[in-house]
This record gives sequence, C-alpha cells and structure tokens, in this order.
Amino acid sequence: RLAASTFDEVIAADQKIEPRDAMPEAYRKTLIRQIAQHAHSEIIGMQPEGNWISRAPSLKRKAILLAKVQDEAGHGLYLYAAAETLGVSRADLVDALLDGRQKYSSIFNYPTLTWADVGAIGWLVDGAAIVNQVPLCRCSYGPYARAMIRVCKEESFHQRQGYEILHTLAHGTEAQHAMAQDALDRWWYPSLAMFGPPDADSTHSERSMAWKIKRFSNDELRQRFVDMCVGQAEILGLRIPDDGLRWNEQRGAYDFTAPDYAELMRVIKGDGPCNRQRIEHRRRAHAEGAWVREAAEAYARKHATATVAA
Amino acid sequence: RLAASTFDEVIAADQKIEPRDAMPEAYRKTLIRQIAQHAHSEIIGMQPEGNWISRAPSLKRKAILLAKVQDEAGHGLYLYAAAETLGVSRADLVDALLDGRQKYSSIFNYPTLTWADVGAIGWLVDGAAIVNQVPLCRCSYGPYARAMIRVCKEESFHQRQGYEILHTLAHGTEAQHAMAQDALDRWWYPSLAMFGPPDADSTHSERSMAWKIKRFSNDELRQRFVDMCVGQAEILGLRIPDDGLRWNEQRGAYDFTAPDYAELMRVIKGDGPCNRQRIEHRRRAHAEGAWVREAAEAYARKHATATVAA
Amino acid sequence: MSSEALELGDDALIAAQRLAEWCASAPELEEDLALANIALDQLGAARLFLSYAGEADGRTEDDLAYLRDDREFRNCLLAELPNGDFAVTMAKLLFLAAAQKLRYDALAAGPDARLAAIAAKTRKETAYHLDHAARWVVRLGDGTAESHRRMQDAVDALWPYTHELGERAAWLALVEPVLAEATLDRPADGWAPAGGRDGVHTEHLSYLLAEMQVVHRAHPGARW
Amino acid sequence: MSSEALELGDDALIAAQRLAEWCASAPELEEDLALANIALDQLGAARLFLSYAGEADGRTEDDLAYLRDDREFRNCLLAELPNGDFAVTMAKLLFLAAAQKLRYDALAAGPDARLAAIAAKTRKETAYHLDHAARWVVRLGDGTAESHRRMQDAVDALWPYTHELGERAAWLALVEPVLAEATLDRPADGWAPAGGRDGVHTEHLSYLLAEMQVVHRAHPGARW
Repeated sequence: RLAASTFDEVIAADQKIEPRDAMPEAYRKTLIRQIAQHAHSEIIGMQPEGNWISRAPSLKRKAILLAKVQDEAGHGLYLYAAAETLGVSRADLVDALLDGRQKYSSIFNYPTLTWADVGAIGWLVDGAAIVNQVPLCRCSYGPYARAMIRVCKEESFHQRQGYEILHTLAHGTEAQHAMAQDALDRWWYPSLAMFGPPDADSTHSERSMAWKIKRFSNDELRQRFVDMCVGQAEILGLRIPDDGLRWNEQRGAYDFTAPDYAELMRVIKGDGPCNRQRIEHRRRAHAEGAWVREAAEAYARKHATATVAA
Repeated sequence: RLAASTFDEVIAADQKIEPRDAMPEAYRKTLIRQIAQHAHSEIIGMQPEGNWISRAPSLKRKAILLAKVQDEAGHGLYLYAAAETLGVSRADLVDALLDGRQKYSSIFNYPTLTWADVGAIGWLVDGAAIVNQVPLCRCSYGPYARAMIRVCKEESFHQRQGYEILHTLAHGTEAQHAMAQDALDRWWYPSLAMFGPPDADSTHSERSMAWKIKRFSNDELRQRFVDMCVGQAEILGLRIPDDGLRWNEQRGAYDFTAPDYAELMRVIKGDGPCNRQRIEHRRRAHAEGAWVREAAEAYARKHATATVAA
Repeated sequence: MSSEALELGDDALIAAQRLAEWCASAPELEEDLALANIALDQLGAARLFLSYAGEADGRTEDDLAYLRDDREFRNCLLAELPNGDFAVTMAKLLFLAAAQKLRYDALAAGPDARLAAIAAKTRKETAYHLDHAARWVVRLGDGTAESHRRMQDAVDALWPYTHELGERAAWLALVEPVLAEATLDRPADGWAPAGGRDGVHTEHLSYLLAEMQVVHRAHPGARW
Repeated sequence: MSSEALELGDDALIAAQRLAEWCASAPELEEDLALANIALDQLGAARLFLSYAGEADGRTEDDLAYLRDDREFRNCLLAELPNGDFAVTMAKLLFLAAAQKLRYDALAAGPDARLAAIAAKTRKETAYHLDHAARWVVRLGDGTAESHRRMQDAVDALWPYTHELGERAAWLALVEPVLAEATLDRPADGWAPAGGRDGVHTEHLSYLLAEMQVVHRAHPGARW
C-alpha cells in the first residue's frame, strides 16, 4: 500500500494498520482494551484447566493438558506483545487486570468440577473462542491479526483434543458417559454467553465493525457456534441441554434457547462462582513472585554495570 | 507421713515427694528434664498419627484416631502442669523444645507411611510406652506419679485400639495383611530402641533408681516388652522381623536381636528421618499462632482493666 | 433418602475433616484439644445423619462418606472452603454452628422421630461450638490491631457463603450480636454463591475428598 | 523389571508432578512457560522409562504411574519434597537435573540399547533443565539480600537429600561451581536421608499420589 495512505483509506482498502501508522485515539484504546482482555483471558484461563493437570487420568492426557495450558501462557505472551505495539506496557496491563480495571472472559469464572470439564472446555470454550477469533485473523490491526492467526491454529488443535476427551468419555463406562453429559450440561449456556450480550444490547459493536476490528455480530457468531455444535454433540452421543433446540428450515439454522444474559451480566460484574478466586490466585502469584522479579532485575543491573565497567 | 520427714526419709519409706517439699536440686532438675521430655513427646507424637486422620479408611476409625490424638494433647497438658509444680513455666519448656535444648522421644522421628502404621504405633509404640510408664505410676514425685496413672489408663486403651487395627488388617485382604506386616517390619526395632541404650551405656539410670524415679533398667523393660509382644504377634498372624527371636528356656524369656543403638544415637542426635520435619512443624505452628495468643492476651488485659475500672 | 439428613451429615462430615486438619497446628495446646473435640462432635453428628440417610437404599455411613464423588455431596460451600488462618476457621465455625443450631433445633421439635432424636443430641454440642467460636471471634475482633484486621478480613471473605445456610433472619439474630461485641463490621449482603445443596461445589471439595477417600477406595470391599 | 528404568521413570514422573503444581503460579509469565516446558520434558522421560520398565511383566506406563502406592515407588526423596518457594524449586531442579544428566550420560553410553536410546533423547533435555536452574540459582543467589537468603536457605534445606542421588564426585563437579557463582555457601555434608530407592519415602509422597491417582483409580479399567 502507499506509505501516505490515511487511516480511513487503509481501512477502506481492507489493508492493515501497523504500529507506526497514525490511528484515531479511540481505535487505539479500543484495541488495547480488546487485546488486553484477550491476553488476560489466556492467563486467567490457565487456572480452571490447570486445576486438573495434577489429576489427569492418564500420562498421555496429562502431557496434552500441560502442553495446552503452556500454550495459553504463550498466547498471553504474544497478545501482551501485540498490545505493547500500541504504546502500553505489559506491567501496566497486568496491574489493570489485578486491580479490576480490565476484564477477562467471564467463562473462566466457572469452576472445573470433574475431569470431563477439561474436555468440555476444549470442545465448547475453545470452540466458541475460535468462532469468535477466526474473523480476528482479518482484523484491521496488523500485529493483532497476525497474533490471532497463530493463536487460532493452536486453539483448533486444543478444540480437537477436548472433543476427543469427551468422545472417549461418552463412549466409555456409564460413569464416564454421565461425567461427560454433566460437563456439557454445565458448560453449554456459559459457552453461548461467551459471544456477549445480544446484538440489541451490545455496546462498542457498531464502531468496531466500521473499523474492521469486529466483522460479525455477537448473535451471528453465536448462531454459527450452535449450528456447529449440534452435529458434533450427536456424534458424541451427548444431549445439548436445551429443549428448545430444533432445526429451523426457513432460517436454515437451529433455533435455540438463549443463555441467561442476566447471569452473564452478574458474572461480568464480578459475581460469578469463581471471580474472586481467580483474581485472588493471580494476585497471590504476582505478589509471591515479586522477590524473584526484583532479584532478577538486581542481578541484571549488577552485571550490566560490571560489563560496562570492565 | 510426718510433715517433718526429710527427703531421704520420704524416699526410703516409699512415700511421695510433693511440690512444697524440700528436694535436692539434682532431683528437681532430673524430674523437670524427664517430665518435660515426656510432655514434648506427647505433643510431637501428635504429628505422625495426625498424619492419617484425614485419610482414615472408615468414619469409626477416624473418630477413634482423632480422639487418640486429642488424648495426646491432653497428656501433654497434664504433664506440663506436673512439670510446672517443680517451678518452671510451660512457656519456657516449649521454648526449650523448639530450640532443641530439650528432647522428645526419638520414635516420633520415623515417618508414618501407611494406615497400618497407625495400628503399629498403637500396638508397639504405645505398648512400649506403657511398659516404660507403668512403673512411673509409683514414681517418688507425687504429681508425676498421679499424672502417669491417668496417662497409662488412656495409653492402654490406645494400645488395644492399635492392636485391633492391626488385627483387622492382618485378617483382611492380602493387601491389608501385607500392609500390616510392612508396618511391623518398620516399627519393630525403633520400638525396641524406645527403652534407651543398653544398661551398660545408660547415663542417669543409677541415680534415678536410687531416687525411685526409675524402677527398672532399660534392658529389663525391653525384655518385658519383647516377651509381651511375641504371643500377641502370633495371634495377629504377623512375623516379628527378627531371625534371632527364640524362647530361652534357661532365662525364661525370649532371646532377641538388639536394635541398632548406633542408629538410635543418630536419631537422638537429630539425624532421624523426620527430626527436622517434626520440629519445623512445631515451630511453624507456634509462630503462626503467635498473633492469636497475643490477641487473647490483649483482650484479657483490656477486659480485666475494664472490670477493675467498673 | 432424606435430603435433610444428607445435607446435615455432609455439612458435619466436611466440617469435621477441615477442623481435623488443624490437628497439631493450633495456636495453643488447649485449642488443639478444643478443635479436636469439636471435630469429633461434628464427625459423630455426621455418622448419625449419614447412617440414617443411607438406610433407605441400604448404604452405610462409610458408603456415603467414601464412595460418593463431589457432585454427589450436599454440604454447603462454606464447610468445604479451606481453613485459612485461625480467624477464617473461627468465622467459618461461628457461621456454620449458628446454622446447624437452628436446623437442629427445628428438627428436634419436628415430625421425624429419628431425626428429632439425633438433633436432640447434636444441638447440645453445637451450642458449645457456637459459644467457642463466638468467644474467639470476640477476642480476635477486640484483641490487637492485627487480630482485628484478620478477623474482619475473614468475616468479609466468608460472608457471601452464609446466604446458602438458610433461615437468614434467625441466623442473623445469632451472628450479628457476636460481630458487634467483636467490634467488627457486619458486611453488606451482595454476592450469594450457592450450589452445594445441588452438588455444584467449589474446586476445593474434590481435593478434600481425594485425600479423605484414598485409603478406603484403594481397597474395595475391605473391612477396617 | 529394570530397576534403573523404574528409578529414573519415577524420578521424572514425580518431578513433573511437582513442577506442574507451579502452573499459573510462577513469578512471571515466561517462567510459567519454562516450568511447564520442563515438566513436559520430565513427563515425557517418565513415560519412556516407565513403558520400558513395565514391559517385563506386561504393565503399561499408566499401570505403573496410577496403580502403585508410595511403598512401590522408587524415586529419590528429593523429587517428592514439596515445592516450597521458587528458590526451593530451583534448588531442587538444579540438584535433580545434575543427577539426571549424569545417569543419562552413562546410560547413553551403556550396554542396554533401549535405555541408551531413551537416554540419548532425555540427556539433551536435561542439559537445558540444568542450565535453566543454574541461571536462576545464580540470579537469586547473587540478586537481592532477600533472594540470597532464600536461595541459601533452600540449598541448605535440600542438601542432605542430595546424598541419595549417587555419583557424588561428578555431581559435585556440576553443582559446586554454580553455588560459587551464585555467591552461596556449599553446605557441609552430614545428615544423609535415604530410602526412596527402597520405597521408604517421606510422608509427602502418599499425598502427592492420592491426588495424582484419584481419577484413574475411581474408574477401574476405564480408557481415557
């Protein structure tokens, strides 16, 4: 593209805004908020799944789960780096997470109660994340779009692994099947809620669409997710816990019962089952790690000085 | 007895020395050392058995074990109270335990590795304690003798419970029987060592005998213990791990292999498997409780003042 | 199965398990005795309630304690929360014992003769637990600056979980005077986590059960 | 069964389990990644060694990991000790990785072709673990006053457990220079606890296993 293109021209031409390009302050702020929230979600998301690493029922599953949680830490790193291209520091973003100024995905405020929840999170939560994130690979901000390409590739790998866990359980013993169904029962509606409030109530959406940060509405993405899950649940032999779920010939899509948006709002506001636990865990890890980070800095300073002096 | 009896007359008449009686400083010091060590042993002894309360395999056993460990705390309390009659404070004795100036029974420096260890401790360790302690019920120092009567009564109850645990295991499944045998294999020699070094090497003993604090020698008590255990092990269907164990017609007692006294000395010196862990645990509990004890004192002071002022 | 017996049995069992974790770690020896004593009472209550709860389908107290997973437990969330420091433990005990007392009192006067007989025994014990916890909450709340801070933090952190305990007005009538005497602020009501009665617990319970059940489960069918 | 494979497999498995406990709790995000990475390597090594160890009597890696109790585990005591703070974890890793490296090097040049092939893979990974731990030990030892104190405390507390690791001279040659660079005192040799290779462990291991094995054992014969 031409070096002299204005922001609006770049957006209109479906090209990428890069860190040094001029951009409206609101665009920058919106992106920082969104990328940071995404990064925070990866970091907080390590907890509910990390909760089952020590108890994974086979060494192979333990390795897969550990690698997955490690990938989440990695995603957090890329995404913080992407946010930093917009002129904020990771330390400030972490502070904003810890003191509640910035959010993370509400889905991680539900507890993981059984091993099957690891499967359900992989299948449903990562599945919903992919539906949300695939369009972001074409987002107008270059560093974010590129980070999302890598993230989405790994997420789809995670989703297959989650599906495989559930498949094994659903086709295993009676107790395993029941565990899988129970997990689906608990994670279905929170997963639907991951797409956010219904379009009618969604703030920020219109402008993000115009800026090509967002490309589909919450309800469009939610529908896409439901349509994708129905067939997969059939193969699993599990029942999606929605009596209102049925194929709508006219719409060419499934009708389904909406999640409880009032509950979503309560969880976003901070009153989900695990909000306090998750943020408290992160604060404690951060505080308990302070002496280590300080030592590393002190060591680096000492030896930088030594090198200069030498 | 006559109020004017001298210390030596009271001892000679097999009567009791009471707190206000005159007594040789060395007698007082010996008693303080012995009673404190005994009290400390009760307190430290809560740890190896307490280790299995959370995992006791039936609710009934859990209740029995919890009650037993509670009894140990109670014994600790009487014994500290008995020591206090000799003009020391419990706080000072606890300090002496925590900084290593006073000892506790070395037996508690072995780990409890399986549920069967709870049985073995009851049968062997409490059994050895009883053999050691029954003569102390006739000890020349009144408060100690009276405390020991109560302690021994409860200990023999504990011993029966331990024996019952082992009996159930030894007559249970193959795995349970193996667990019981394994516990006996590990606890046998440390239990024999509880009677202390062989008479030839025993310090303090002669004077304690003269003062009627101690009434039998280490080796006499050890022999009594072995003779008691052999028949009980047969009923249990367990094998005492000693190839040298056999009836000696002439002596009218069992010959047996002595414990490794060098190991006993190492453990006494501080190098048993759990010395550091046990004392570290106690120090931590003491340190972490400091703010609670301070608060209780502050509250008592405030409200004492309030009462006086009112 | 009597769901009331199961709830009360599970509350008492999980409380006993948590209290017993203090064994050999209490701030003073007298408190080691007291906590073990209260744990024993709770365990005794658990055995009575669970035995009764299991009668309907021929399960023993041990079947119910050792062979259910966390999704089948019906205890309130408060009981399963980690012990935290001594202030947290005392706040938990105060809140739980107050609720237990109210439920036991009601049962003791209720129509189920078996439950009434159990409750007649346990309500006496729970009155002692409530008193013991209340004394500590007052001493710590009105003790030093540090103990006041810790006690207030404990009350604040646990307060949300008390909404699951039922009988709010009567419960508040037991608890609020204690907080007042302890010079502690009574937290505002707000977040009200629940789910324990439906078997939707916190992430803590499955760890507690893994430890509690490990030996029993490793030897299926064995006698102990 | 190859006792060498079992010892090395158990060392790696227990180390992996402990390292994975850091998940989402590391002092910085990069270290969350690094610790997970090292845990994954250890877990991978454990799977190779345990698979081999189980071949003789037809047991799988999961049979060995999930269906033995602590008296049957052959790991060194060092591996099972609690993580403590980050300094303790890094001291544990330094000491263990140094020992693993020496054993892997020897195996890689040894007569058992299968073990040699496994060791050829794991020795590369362990060199990275050793390096990672050494860098942290140096940074913490030579960092702030607090980090120096914590690092020295960690080294002092763990040192006795290193006597069980075998190959003392070669091991010291790997570890002593790191301590020196870290400005840490090399503790005196003295107490030398052991027993892990004979299945006589610390009281910590059975808790670790209770947690690790709980789901697998609750569903006998199930596939995952």
